Amino acid sequence: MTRVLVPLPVVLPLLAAALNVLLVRRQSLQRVVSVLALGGVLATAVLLLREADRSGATVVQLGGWAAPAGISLVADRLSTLLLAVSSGVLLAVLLYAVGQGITDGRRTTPAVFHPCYLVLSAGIAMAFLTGDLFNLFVAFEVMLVASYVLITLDGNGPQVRAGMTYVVTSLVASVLFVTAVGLVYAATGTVNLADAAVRLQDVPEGVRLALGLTLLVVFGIKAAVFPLFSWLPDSYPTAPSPVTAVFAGLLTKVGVYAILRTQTLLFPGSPVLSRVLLVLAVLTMVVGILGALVQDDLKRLLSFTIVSHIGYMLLGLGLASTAGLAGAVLYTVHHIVVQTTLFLVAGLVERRSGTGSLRRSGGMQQVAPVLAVLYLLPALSLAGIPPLSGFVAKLPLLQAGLADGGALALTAVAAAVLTSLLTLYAVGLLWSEVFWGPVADVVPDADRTDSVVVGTARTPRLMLVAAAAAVVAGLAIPVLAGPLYALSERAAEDLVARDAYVSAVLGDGR
Amino acid sequence: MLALLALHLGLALAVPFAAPRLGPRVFLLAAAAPAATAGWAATRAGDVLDGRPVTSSTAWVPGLGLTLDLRLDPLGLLMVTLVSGVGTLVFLYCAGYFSAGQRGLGRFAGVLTGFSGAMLGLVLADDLLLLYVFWELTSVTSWLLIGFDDESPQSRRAAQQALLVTTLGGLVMLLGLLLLAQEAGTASLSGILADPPRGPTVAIALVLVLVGAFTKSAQVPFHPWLPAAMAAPTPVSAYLHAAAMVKAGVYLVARLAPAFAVVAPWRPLVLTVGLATMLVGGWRALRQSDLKRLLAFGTVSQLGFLMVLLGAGTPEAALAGATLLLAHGLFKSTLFLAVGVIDHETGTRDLRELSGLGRRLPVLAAVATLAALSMAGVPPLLGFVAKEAAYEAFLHGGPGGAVVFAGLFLGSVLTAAYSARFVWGAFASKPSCVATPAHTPSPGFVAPVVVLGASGLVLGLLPGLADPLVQAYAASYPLEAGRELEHLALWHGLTAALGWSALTLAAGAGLFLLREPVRRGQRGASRVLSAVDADRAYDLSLSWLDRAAQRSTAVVQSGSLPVYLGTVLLTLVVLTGGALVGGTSISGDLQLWDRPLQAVVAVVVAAAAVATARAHRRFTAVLLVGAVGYGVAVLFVLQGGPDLALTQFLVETLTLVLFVFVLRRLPSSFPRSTPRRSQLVRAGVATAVGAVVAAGVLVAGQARTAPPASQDYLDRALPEGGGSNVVNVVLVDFRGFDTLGEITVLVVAALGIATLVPAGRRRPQEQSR
Amino acid sequence: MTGNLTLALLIGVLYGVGTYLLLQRTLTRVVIGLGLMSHGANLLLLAAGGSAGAVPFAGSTDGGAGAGTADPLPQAMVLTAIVITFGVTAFLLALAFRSWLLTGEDAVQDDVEDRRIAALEPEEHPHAARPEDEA
Amino acid sequence: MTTSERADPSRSVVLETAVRLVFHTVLVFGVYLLFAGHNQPGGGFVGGLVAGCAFVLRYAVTGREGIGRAVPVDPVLPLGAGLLLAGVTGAAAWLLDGQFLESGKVELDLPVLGVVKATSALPFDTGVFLVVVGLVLLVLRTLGAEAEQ
Repeated sequence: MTRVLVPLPVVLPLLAAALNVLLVRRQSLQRVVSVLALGGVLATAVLLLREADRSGATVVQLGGWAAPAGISLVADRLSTLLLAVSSGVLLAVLLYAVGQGITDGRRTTPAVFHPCYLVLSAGIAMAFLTGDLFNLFVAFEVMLVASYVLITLDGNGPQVRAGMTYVVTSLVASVLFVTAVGLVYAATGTVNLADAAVRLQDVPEGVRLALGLTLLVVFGIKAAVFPLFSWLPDSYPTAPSPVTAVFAGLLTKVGVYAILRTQTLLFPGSPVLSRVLLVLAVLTMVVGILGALVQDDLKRLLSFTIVSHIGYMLLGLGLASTAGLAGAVLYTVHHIVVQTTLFLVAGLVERRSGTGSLRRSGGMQQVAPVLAVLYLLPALSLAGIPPLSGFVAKLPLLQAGLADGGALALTAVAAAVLTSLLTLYAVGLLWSEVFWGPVADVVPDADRTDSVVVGTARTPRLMLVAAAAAVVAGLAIPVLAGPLYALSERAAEDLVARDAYVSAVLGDGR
Repeated sequence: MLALLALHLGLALAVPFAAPRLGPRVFLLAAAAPAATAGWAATRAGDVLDGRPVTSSTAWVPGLGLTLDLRLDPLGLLMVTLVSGVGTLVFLYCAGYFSAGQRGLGRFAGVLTGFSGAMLGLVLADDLLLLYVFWELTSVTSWLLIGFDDESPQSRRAAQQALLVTTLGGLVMLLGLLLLAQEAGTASLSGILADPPRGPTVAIALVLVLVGAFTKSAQVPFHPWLPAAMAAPTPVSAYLHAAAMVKAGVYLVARLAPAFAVVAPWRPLVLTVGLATMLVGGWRALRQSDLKRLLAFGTVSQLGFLMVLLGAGTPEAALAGATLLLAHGLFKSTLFLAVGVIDHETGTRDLRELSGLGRRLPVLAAVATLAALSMAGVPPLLGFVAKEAAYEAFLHGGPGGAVVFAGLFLGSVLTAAYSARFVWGAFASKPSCVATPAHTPSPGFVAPVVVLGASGLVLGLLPGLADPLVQAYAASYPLEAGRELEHLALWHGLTAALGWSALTLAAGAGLFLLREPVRRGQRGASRVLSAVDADRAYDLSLSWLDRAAQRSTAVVQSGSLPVYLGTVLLTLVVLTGGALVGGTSISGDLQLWDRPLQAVVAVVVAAAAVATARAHRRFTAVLLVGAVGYGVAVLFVLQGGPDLALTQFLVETLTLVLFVFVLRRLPSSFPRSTPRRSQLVRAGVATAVGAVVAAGVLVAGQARTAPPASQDYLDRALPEGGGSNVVNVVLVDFRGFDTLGEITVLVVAALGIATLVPAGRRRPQEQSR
Repeated sequence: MTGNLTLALLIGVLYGVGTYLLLQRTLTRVVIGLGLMSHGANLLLLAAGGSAGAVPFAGSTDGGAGAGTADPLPQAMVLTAIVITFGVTAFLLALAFRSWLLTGEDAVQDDVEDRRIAALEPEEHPHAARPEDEA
Repeated sequence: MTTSERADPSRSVVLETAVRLVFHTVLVFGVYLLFAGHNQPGGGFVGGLVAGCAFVLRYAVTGREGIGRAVPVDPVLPLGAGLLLAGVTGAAAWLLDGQFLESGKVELDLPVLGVVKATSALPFDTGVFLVVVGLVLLVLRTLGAEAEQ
C-alpha cells in the first residue's frame, strides 16, 4: 500500500491541478476538485505519519529503480510530520480562499488560482518527501513557479513590483541551487541524499564545509535567514491574503526543512557549521524582530516576525543535539500553524477595517470582538506566552541551549528570550493600535493591494470558520504537546542516527 | 484542585456570553469560582496545617519536565486565602461598582475570572515550569485589565508598560528556573526544596529568578509600572495590584528562601532591593494627590517590606513576613475598594478636592480608617502584630544587622505618615475646599469593604486565629533543636520592639503634621533625583529600542533589489569562498581542456558574455546573450551531449523570440548607467562571485574518489529502460519524476503568463481594481 | 576527477558577468544577467560529470561500462534545468512586460514602504501618557 | 515588423506560402523526434520545442489570427492534457502492481494489427510534448499578441 501512499501527496494534487487546468471555465468544479484533492492529501499524510512513527522510514523507489539509480521518496517521521501539518494548513487556507472568492466574485484570477495552489501543494509535498538533491531542486522550482503566479495573481502595480523582487531573488537562489547540486555531484558523483551522505565521508573536510555552506546559503534564501531575508517583507504582504498566509506559514519552512535535512544528513558534526548556524540564528532573531517594531502595515509587521522566528529553528539546529533538533522540529510545526493563522486573521481584519495601516485603524475590539480573540490567541502564542504552542515549542530550545552551556549557545538563548519579549512588544503594539483605542473611521487605502478588500465588509462565514479552525489547531498543539514532543524527539533521533535513513534508502547492503 | 482551575477557566469563557443578559450581576456568577475555591481550601485547612499537604499530579509534556503538579501547603493556603478569599469579595464588590451600560463588561468579567484562576494556579503549582505558565498568564490578564479603558492613551501605555516589564522579568526568571531545574535534575518545586542543589550555576539561577520576582512585585528599579497600572478600574487595583498578583514575586521568594537564602548573593540582593523599594515607595507615596496613586506607592513600599521579611531567610522574619502578607492583603484591598466607592460616589479621587466625606460616608470612613491604622501599625490591628514581629526578628541580630533594622524603621515611619495622609486626604474636612457632594452608596456595594476591613481588626484582636497558618509556614525553615518560635500576640510585654513601634508612630505623626515643609523638601529633592527616575528610564529605553530598530531596519531593509541580490551573492562569497580559501587547495590533476576546440569556443562565449555587459542597445545585448547560448550549445556537443545541445539550441531560439516580443515595446537603448564608483562595486562583487564558483568547480571535482552513481545507466538503459538514448531513458524513466515536475513548471509558467498578459484586449489598468 | 581549466574559467566568467548585470537597475539587464548565470550553472553541472566523452548511447561503445563515455546523468539534469529556466524566464519576461505596461519604465523599483521607513526620523516615545506626581 | 510586412502584400504571400510548406514539415519532424527520442537524439522536449518553432514561424508570418486558424484549440487544453497524460501514465503503474512511473511494456493483441508493443515511456513523453507545445502556443497568443499592438 505504501507504494501508492508515499507518492500520493505529490501525485494527487498534480493530477488535480491538470484537471483544473482543463476545467478552467468551470470554477465551481475546480473548487470541488481542489478541496477533494487536498483533503485526500491530508488523509494520506496522516496515514503516512502513523506508519512512519510506527515502523520507521518508508522508502519508495520511483519507477522501480533502486537507489541511487532512480529517485527515492522517503517518508520518515520528520517529513511526514511536516507533511501532515502543512496539508492541514493548506486545506484550511484553501477553504478560506474559497470563502473569499465566493463573496467577492473575483473575475480574473480564480481559474488560475486553483491549479497553481494545487501545484504549490504538490511542490511542497515533493520537497518534504524526496530523497534526492536534484529532485529537491525540481520540487523547489515546482513550488516556486506556483508561488510566482500566486503572488502576482491580481497583477496590479504593487504586486508586480513586489513580485519582481520575489521572482528575481528566487531565481538567483535557483541558479545557486543548481550550482550547489553541481558541486555536490562533482565531489561525490551522486545526487541521492543517502548515497551522498555515505560518499561525503571520503570527501576532505574543507570541501565538505564549502558544500555545506553553499547549500546553507541556497536554502537560507528560501528560509529567510539573515542576511538573506530582505526580499520577504517586501514581497509577501502585497499578495492576496490567503496566498500570503500560506506563504508565511509554509514556504519558509520548506527552506528550513531543507536546511534541517541536508545539514543533519550530509554534514553532521561539523563544529564550524554549528557555529555559523548559531550566529545566523542570533542575528536572524534579533534583526528580524527589530524590523517588526518599526512597521506600520499589519502584514509587514507579521512578515518580519516570520523572519525573526526562523532564527529559533536555526538555533535548535545549530545546537546539534537531539534536544535542540527536537525543539527545532516542534518549533517548525508550531510556527507553520500559528503564522498562517495570524495572516488569515490579518486578512479578515483588513477586510473589516478597510486598511492595513496600524496608525489608521483602531477599536476593532469593539467592532469585531470575535476577530480580537482570533488574533490574540495566535499572537500571544507567537510571543511564546504559556501555555500556548509558542511556549511549548520554545521550551526545549531554551533547555537545550542551557544544557549546551557554550558561550555561543548561551548568547543564542539570551537572544531567543529577548526576541520573545520583543515579539510580545510587536504583537502587543499591533493589538494596542488596531484593536484598542477609539473606533477609527474607515478610509479605504488608496493603494489597496488586495483587490478584494472592502472596508467593513461582512466577513464570509467560510473565511471565519477556516480562520477559527486554524486557531483551534494552534490551541491543540499545547494540549497534545506530550505526544507531539515525544514524536519530535523521535524525529530528531532519526536525524542524529542517520544510518537508519541511509540503509532504508540504499538497502541494508551498504 | 485541577477541577477548581477548570471551573475558573469555564466560567471565564462563559461569563462574556452571560454578561449581556445579567449586566453587572454577572460578577455574582463569576464569584462562584473563587468562592468555591475558598470554601474548598477551608475544608482542607486542618490537614494542611497538620503537615499533610494536598497534592495532585497530571502528566502534560513529560519530555520537557512539564507536569501539572499541584500542591496545597501552608504557604499555599495563606496565598489561597488572599487570592480566593479577597477575590470573592472583590467580585461581589464589582457587581456594585459597574453600571449596567458599561462597555466591555463581559470581557472584563471573563478576564478577571481568568486572572483569578491563573493566580490560583500560580500559588498551587508544584512544578517550576508550571509556575512560570501561570506567572505569565497573570501578566497577560493584568495587561488586558489595565487596558480596560482602551480609549485612553494613558491606560494603553500603562498596560504596555506592565506587560513588558513583568514579562521581561518573567523571561529572565524562566531561564533561572530552567537552570535550577537542570541543576536539581527535577522541575518539582517540593522536590527541589527538599534537596536543594548547590553550586555556582545555582547562584546564577537564583539571581535570574529574583529578577523575575522583583519585576512582578514592583521592586526598585522596576516599580513604576505599578503606580501606572492604577489606570485600571479600582477592583483591579485592589485585587491584582494590591492583594494578589503583585504578591507573586514575594510569594516566590518566600517559597525559595528556606532552601536558598543561604546561597551567596541572595541575602544582600533581596535585602538591598527590598529596603530600597520600601523607602522609595514610602517617600513617593507621601507626595501623591491621587488617592489611588498614594495607595499604589504605599503598595510598592509594603512590597519592599515583604521582600525583606520573606527573603531574609530566618524563621522569625518569615513569621513576620507571612503575617504581614495576610495583613497587607486585607488592609490594602480595603483601602482601594474604599477609594473606589469614593470615586464612584463623588467622581474624583484627588485629595485636594475631597472634603468632609468622613461625615457624609461614616461607615466607609470608619472601615477605611481602621484599615489605614492597620497599615500604619497601630494596635490592636493585624498590621501592628505583623510589624511587632518584624521588629522582633531584626532587633536581635537578624540578617543585615542594624542597617536593615534602621531601614525598616525608616520605612515604617514613612508608612505611618502616608497612612495618616490618606485618612486625612480622603475623609477630613479641609478648610480650603467646600464639602464634596456625594451619593450614598448602596449597602451591597460597601459590604465587601466592611468585611475586609473588619477582618483586619478581628485577626488583630485574636491573633491566635492566624497564628497556626503563619507558624506552619515558618516551620518550613530548619530550626535548631530546643528553639521555638514565638506565637503571634498583641502583647508581648514591654519589649524593645514595642518601644520602637511607639517611636515609629510618633515620628510618622510628626512627618504628617509637618507636611508642608516636607512637601517643599520633596519637591526640591525630586528635581535633583529626576535624573534617576525609573519611569523615565523605561521611556528612554523604549525610545532607544525604537531608534535601534529603525536604524537596523533602514540598513537591512533598503527596499532595493540590487542591494538584496548583492547581499545574497556576497554571503555566498564570504561563506563558500571562506571555506574554500581556508580549508582546500587545488593541486595537480588539472588540464587545460579536454578537447582544444573547447578553448576556442570558450573564448568566443566569454567574449560574447563580456560584450553583453557592455552593450548599450537592448537588442544588441539580447543577440549577444543568444550568441552565448548557442556557444554553450556547441560546448554541450563537444562534451558529448547532442540531446542537450539540441535542446539548448531550440530553447535559446525560443527565448530570443520571447525577448523580441517584449523588447519590441521597449526603448532601444538602455538608460544611462549609474556612477562609475557603484559600477566598480558591482564589478568587484562580480569578480568575487566568478572566482569563487570557478574555484569551487575545480576543488569539488578533485574531491571525487568513487565512480559516479550513474555508471551502470549505460548497461541498464536498453534492457531495463527499453531505449538506447541513455539521456532520454534517464529523463523519462530513471528520473521521470524530475520530468514530471519540470512539465508542471512549464504548465504553471504558462498559466502565469496568461494572467499577466491576458490574451483579450484588456488593459491592466482596467482590471487591477 | 581531472579538472578542466578552460571550462572552470568560462564558468567563472559567466557567473561574474551574470552577477554584474544582475546588480543593475535595468530590468532587461537583470533578466539577461540571470540568463548568463544559468548558462554558467548548466555548464558547471555538466563539468561536474567529468571529462568530455562519447555520446552516451547504449551499445555505442564497446564494453559499455562508461569508459570514454560522457556521464549521462548530468546531461539529463542540465536538460531539466534548461527547460525549467526557459519556463521561468518566460514568466519573468511577462512580468517585466507588465511592469513596463504599468509603470512605463524598464527598471527595478525600490520598495516604497521600505524607503519611507528608512527615511523616518525616529520619534521620541510619547511621554504624554505618563502619569505625574503631584506638582 | 509585422506592419512593414503587411505593407508589402506580394512579399507576404510568397513568404506565407513558403512558411505553410515548411510549417507542416517542421511539425511532423517534431512529432518524429518525439517518437524517435527513446533510441536516438530527441524526445518529448526536443520534439515539442521543434513543433513550437513551427508555430513561431507561422506566427511570424500570419500573426495571432493565423495561429488561431492553424490550431483552433485553447492552448490551455494541451497544457492540461499533457500534464494529465504524463501523470496518469505514471500512476497507471500502480494498477499493474508497480511503483509510480515504473515503465512497462504493454503487449496488446489487437484484432487487425495483431500484437502491438508499446512502452509506457511513449505516452509519458507525449505528455511532455503536449505541454511544451501548449506553452509555446500560449506565449504566442498572449505576449506575442500583446506585443503586436
